[in-house]
Amino acid sequence: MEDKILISVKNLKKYFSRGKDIVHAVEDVSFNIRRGETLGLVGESGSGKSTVARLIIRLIDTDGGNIIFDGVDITTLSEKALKPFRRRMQIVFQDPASSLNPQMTVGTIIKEQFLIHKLGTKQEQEKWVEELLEKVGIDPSFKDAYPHEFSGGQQQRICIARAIALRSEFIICDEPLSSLDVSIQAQIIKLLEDLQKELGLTYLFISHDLAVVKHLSDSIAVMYLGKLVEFSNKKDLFSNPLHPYTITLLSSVPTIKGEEKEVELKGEPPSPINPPEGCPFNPRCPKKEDICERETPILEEICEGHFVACHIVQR
Amino acid sequence: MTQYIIKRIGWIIFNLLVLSLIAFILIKNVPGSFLELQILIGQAGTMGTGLTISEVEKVRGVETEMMKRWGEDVPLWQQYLTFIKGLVTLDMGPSFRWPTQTIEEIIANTFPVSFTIAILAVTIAIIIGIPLGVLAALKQNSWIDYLVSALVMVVSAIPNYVMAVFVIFLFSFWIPILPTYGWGQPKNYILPVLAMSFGPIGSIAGYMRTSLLDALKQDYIRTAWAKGGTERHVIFGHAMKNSLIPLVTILGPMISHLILGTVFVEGMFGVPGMGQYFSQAAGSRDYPLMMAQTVIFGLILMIMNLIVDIIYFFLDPRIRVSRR
Amino acid sequence: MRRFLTIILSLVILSSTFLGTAYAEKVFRWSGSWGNTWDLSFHQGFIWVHMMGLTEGLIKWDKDMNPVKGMAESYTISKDGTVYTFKIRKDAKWSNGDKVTAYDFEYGIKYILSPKNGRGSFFGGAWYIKNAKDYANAVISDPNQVGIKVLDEYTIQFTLDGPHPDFLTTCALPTLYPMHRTSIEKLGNKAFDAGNLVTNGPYKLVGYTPNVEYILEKNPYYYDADKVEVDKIVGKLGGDPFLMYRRNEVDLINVGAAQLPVIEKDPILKKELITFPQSTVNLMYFSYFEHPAFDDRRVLTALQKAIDKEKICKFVYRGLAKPAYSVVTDLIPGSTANDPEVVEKFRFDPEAARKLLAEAGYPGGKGFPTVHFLIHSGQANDPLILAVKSEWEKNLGIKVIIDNYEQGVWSVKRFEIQSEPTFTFSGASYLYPDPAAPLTLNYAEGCLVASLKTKDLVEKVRLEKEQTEALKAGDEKKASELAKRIHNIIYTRSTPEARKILSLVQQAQRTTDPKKRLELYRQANKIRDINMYSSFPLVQPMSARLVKSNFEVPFNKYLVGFPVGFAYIRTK
Amino acid sequence: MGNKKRIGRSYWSNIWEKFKRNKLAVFGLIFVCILILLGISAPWLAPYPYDEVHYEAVWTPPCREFLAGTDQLGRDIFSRLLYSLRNAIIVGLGAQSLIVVIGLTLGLIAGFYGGKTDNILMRIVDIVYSFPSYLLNIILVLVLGRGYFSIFVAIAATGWAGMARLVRGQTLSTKSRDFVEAARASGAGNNRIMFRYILPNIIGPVIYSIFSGIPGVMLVESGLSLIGLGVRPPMPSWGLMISEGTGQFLYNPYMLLAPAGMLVLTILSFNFVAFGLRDALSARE
Repeated sequence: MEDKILISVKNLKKYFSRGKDIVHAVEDVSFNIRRGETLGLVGESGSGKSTVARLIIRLIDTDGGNIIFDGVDITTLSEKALKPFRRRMQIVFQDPASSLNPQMTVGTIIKEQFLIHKLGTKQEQEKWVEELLEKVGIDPSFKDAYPHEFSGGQQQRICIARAIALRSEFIICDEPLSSLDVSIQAQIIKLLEDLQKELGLTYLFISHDLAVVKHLSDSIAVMYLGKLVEFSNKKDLFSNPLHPYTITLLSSVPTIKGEEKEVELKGEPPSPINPPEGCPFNPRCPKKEDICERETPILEEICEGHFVACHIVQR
Repeated sequence: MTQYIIKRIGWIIFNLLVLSLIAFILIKNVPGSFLELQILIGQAGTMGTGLTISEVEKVRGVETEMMKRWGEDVPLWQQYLTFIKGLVTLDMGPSFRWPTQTIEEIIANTFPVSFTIAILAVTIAIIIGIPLGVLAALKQNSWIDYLVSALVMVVSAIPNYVMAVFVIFLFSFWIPILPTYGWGQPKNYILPVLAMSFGPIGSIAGYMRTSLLDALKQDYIRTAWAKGGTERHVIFGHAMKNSLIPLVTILGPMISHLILGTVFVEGMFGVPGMGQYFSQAAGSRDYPLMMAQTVIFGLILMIMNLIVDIIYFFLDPRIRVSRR
Repeated sequence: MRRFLTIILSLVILSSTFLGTAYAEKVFRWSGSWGNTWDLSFHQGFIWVHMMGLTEGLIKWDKDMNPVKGMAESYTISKDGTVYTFKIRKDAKWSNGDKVTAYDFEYGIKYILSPKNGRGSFFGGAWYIKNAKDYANAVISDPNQVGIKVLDEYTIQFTLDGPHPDFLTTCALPTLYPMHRTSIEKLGNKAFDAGNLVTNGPYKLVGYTPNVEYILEKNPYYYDADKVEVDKIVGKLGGDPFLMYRRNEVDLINVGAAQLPVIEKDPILKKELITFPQSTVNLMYFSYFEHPAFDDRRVLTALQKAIDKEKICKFVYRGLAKPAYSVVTDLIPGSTANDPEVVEKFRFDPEAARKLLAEAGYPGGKGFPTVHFLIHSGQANDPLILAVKSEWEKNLGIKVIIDNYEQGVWSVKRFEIQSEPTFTFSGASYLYPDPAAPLTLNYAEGCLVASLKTKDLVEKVRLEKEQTEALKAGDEKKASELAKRIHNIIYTRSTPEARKILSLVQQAQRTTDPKKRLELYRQANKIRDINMYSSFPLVQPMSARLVKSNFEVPFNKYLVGFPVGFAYIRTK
Repeated sequence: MGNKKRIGRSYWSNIWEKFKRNKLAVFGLIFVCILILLGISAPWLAPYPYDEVHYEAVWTPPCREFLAGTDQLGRDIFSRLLYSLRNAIIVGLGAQSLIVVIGLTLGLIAGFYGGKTDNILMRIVDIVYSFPSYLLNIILVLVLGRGYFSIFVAIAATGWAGMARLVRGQTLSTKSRDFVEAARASGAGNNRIMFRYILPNIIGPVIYSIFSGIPGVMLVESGLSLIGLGVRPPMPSWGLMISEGTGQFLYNPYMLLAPAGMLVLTILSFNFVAFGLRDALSARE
């Protein structure tokens, strides 16, 4: 069972300082992703999802906790020691336009991956680039075009091609769809699914859109104000959401039947600079009790594989 | 805000110390000395034939007597400390070149003149430059725009010392209505201010044009149009206001630049300002004055920047938020 | 647009009212002089204004430049010509009403001599006074040893180091001026500010704005105040003089060759133009360097003969100069500037010059070292320097490089030992028409130095530098030893002709018979002009002035063309 | 993406397209090229050496023999203008390259590494920024002596701060763009990121700043020559020629108009290029 887990995150912490204030961006986040599966990470903007992604891929350093990739703790590895792992995990960003270097042709952008890791000969690299472009559905003859000459969907395909260029096992998709039109979104989802099947990829799929996550994920983690509030497999979460925040999130997902019960969130999410005492969700929680303002709930397993951080539910 | 200003003032003091130290080291390494130049001038004016080198050598022998008076015999670090002490206590002693005046007096006499001229020039530039810029922006791509843009570019490319010659010939020779030279009467201000305002007119008009064009493209302006605001209201109420704010940032450096960048204009019109004093102080190795002027001008520059930042802070709500 | 026109129009009206106001008093405005302080001890710029109207010595010059009694009522000269006793006139007053006394003269002269005060290189007649030079050079520190003695409040006596007939004339020069003791002791530096400056001449200083202008007003306490016609003198210190003159903002300006064509075309200006010779010679001289070529008389003669001075004067100066063949102008009695032998020796003759150069071993300039002209930024546009360069390059085939330095840097560089032959440029002006004005004893000693071979000169400079070091280190013994060696070089290695000049001058200074004296000076001048090579006289410029026709200004040929005195300006 | 569309139009060719649309800018660029060519070939183009004296022809107004007239020594003003142009271009390009080298290096380091390095470097930039550059230029030229190199150094000593600030800002904003993060996530080293990802993307504003800075440098040089601290006479410079010409405007106006006109023309054409470049860089497609 253990060996199936590809990446495991334990008590991840990240604080940013802004002047004298400290922003609690990520606080005690833990989860596992099994090989070949997809974890959906949902939450409002500012909840720390993207920070988690950047922490895992070591774009920023953690302030606590561990990241274990395929049994190796990569949390504090030096950039040099990290290089072999860089090959094995990749990231796809939200805005494809800005994640492609405008000064390079798309062919070069993909080729860079081989150059960085010194793989293959020149001819091989060219061949690989063409194969990859074909794989993500771009005519390889366009490899000498520049990113700005492509549409948003095509650009995102190029990003995906870059991400799989090194045959990485683990790919973080940081809201890859949110800047695309709905019709294009479906195509990209299809592409991601196909690639997963074909290459056996493991995804961390970050989104604020539960509907997309529901479609793609095997398990789902819900974040609120830097904390994980619920973590479960997809089926359990959607059939039996436990945390009040998850319930409100789910209620806003439009379903095909149109039976939408509105549970409105009160107010704005609080500032991560001065998170509220106790449960971070307490100022907006419809079921708030006294204890919620005093003690911070801990993520606990309520039933098999279903974790929740809520005093009310845990009782 | 108060805290911010205090912090900035702290940095200004630190920067001034660094500046004064650098200036001191540099100035002390300038070849030549005041005394040697004195001898040179004395020679050039009188019976200095080339043959009396031995005479000059003899005069050089008594240098030390002379230097004692200026405190040149003391070690360098002590000189620096003396200078700093003088700066702090506003007692910097007499200048070499103008021995009857103390440095405080020179600065107290010349700074207001330079400052007034700079402020007047900038005021004129604002009065003329802003309407020109607005006109060009509103009639974008019309012949008016092209004319104004061309004018702006040409005018800002002509250095003020050339402008000075042109205005002198225009207003006191071909149309003889103003005196070419002198100081003390209001009419003496007209030509130097005019000569110095052309450059700023160009840059202000150009700046205004681009920033107004930018502002007119912004969403909130479109919204204002959409809401059915009148043209006048949209342009003057919204767009102008927002494009004027960045203008503040160029005014500060502009004024401080004009205060000292006027050596030639001063000489041409007989303006008793700071610029000539400095270039003459440098030319005659008047060390105390060179030091004092460098530091004081640095101070002016920094205070100008601070004032601009404070004004900007009050004008632009966005900055206020981001700076807490 | 209409508003704009209105503004212009009102400006016109406004300014014309300003211009329209007529002066009740007579004002003479001129563009001239320069300087930064009215302290006489600084010897620069404003001392000439002192001389022309602010302060008056025991002797003053009349408008034809003859020495006449100024502050002195009478004077006596001892038989041997070394003791001068002056009686000061009783009605002499300072501009604040105080009496002018002998103590003021003593104070003033010692103030100027004192090494503690400001310093220039010009000392005029003060140098003749016994021990004055040593006191000024800090060799002796007791001012009482200087040969000035106050006999009573109105009598002052000078003891000279020899008979100097020109001492009387030099009494009109600023180094022998009185200074107002009480105000200087009370106010210190501030005593030299406008308003505070106490003067005894026909004018007093009422306003001074550095870099802009100064204003003099008639001094009511001046004994001869009735004869002073102009009430106010305004000196402008900047601007474009020619423009100011044409705008009627000044009454007197200097003009140069550039303006001449315009002036000649304009009938009014042409009438207002005054040109007169000036006792200045523009010359070039050696810096310190070592090169055998420049010890060779043939080379030096060739260099002089290769400069077409006539042509330079005609075209570059537009006739406002004449060729100079002597460093002493023909305005000085005893000058040999026009001596046919001298002129013939250095007259322009490119053929002869080339031949001389070839004889010396440099045919066609081949093998001749590159010559440098060490000039300062103030000389950057001096046409003369470029003309000499062009003449030498064209006529001799030698290469000239102009090294242009900022003035302060230049003042250091020109006393350094150069690695290649180097010339500097200067002008020599003589302040009064006396043969001794150019040929002082100092100058004669300078002739010794100038006649040294280049390598001896360099050695001398090296030793002098060592001597300065030794003095700084306090090694008196070494310094005096070095001084002996320097003296040795000067007196043993200099040419016999130079030593002859020295002895002639020494003789002349001891002579009281004017005719004999003049003859001695003439001989000295001629020897120098024919034999001394380290300085090349180039041109003798003329002065050109524009003066408004309602003024009559007598000019001083000996003081770079300033008015002789403001008191002599007459209005028409 | 339609197949009809030509592909492979790089970022730069795009900017060039936009730049070409601005006629004034293209005109300016052509003129700048001509000026630079003229400057380079001054020794061959000039009809006379810049210091050749023609006594017989002093103060000749423009004529066939002397295209722009002669000065007080009969030196050909046209030749002197060409040499001045050459000097102005040498000073402009030389000082700007020094500014770019210093400013780019320090700005890149500060922006890229951030943290303490950035703090210290930006503090230095702040100090230099508050220096009275005009005064320091004078003092520096006095200390270093006259000559091209000291003018470069004097101008660059105070001028680099602006460039460093610009580069730092651009580096900071480029550094946080996703393609840099992506490259880092792929394991690209610091050098690779700096030179292949950040530098090409900030070079646009840097080039704009170079072009817009050249006129300023030329003006500083002519200002220095005006007070006798520019390039060494008799080597001509516009500032020197202007200062010679101002006193003569009344009777020999060409002596002022020729150098002043050339100065203005050169500054204008550089400005046109700079403005065109700015518009082309700022326009988003």
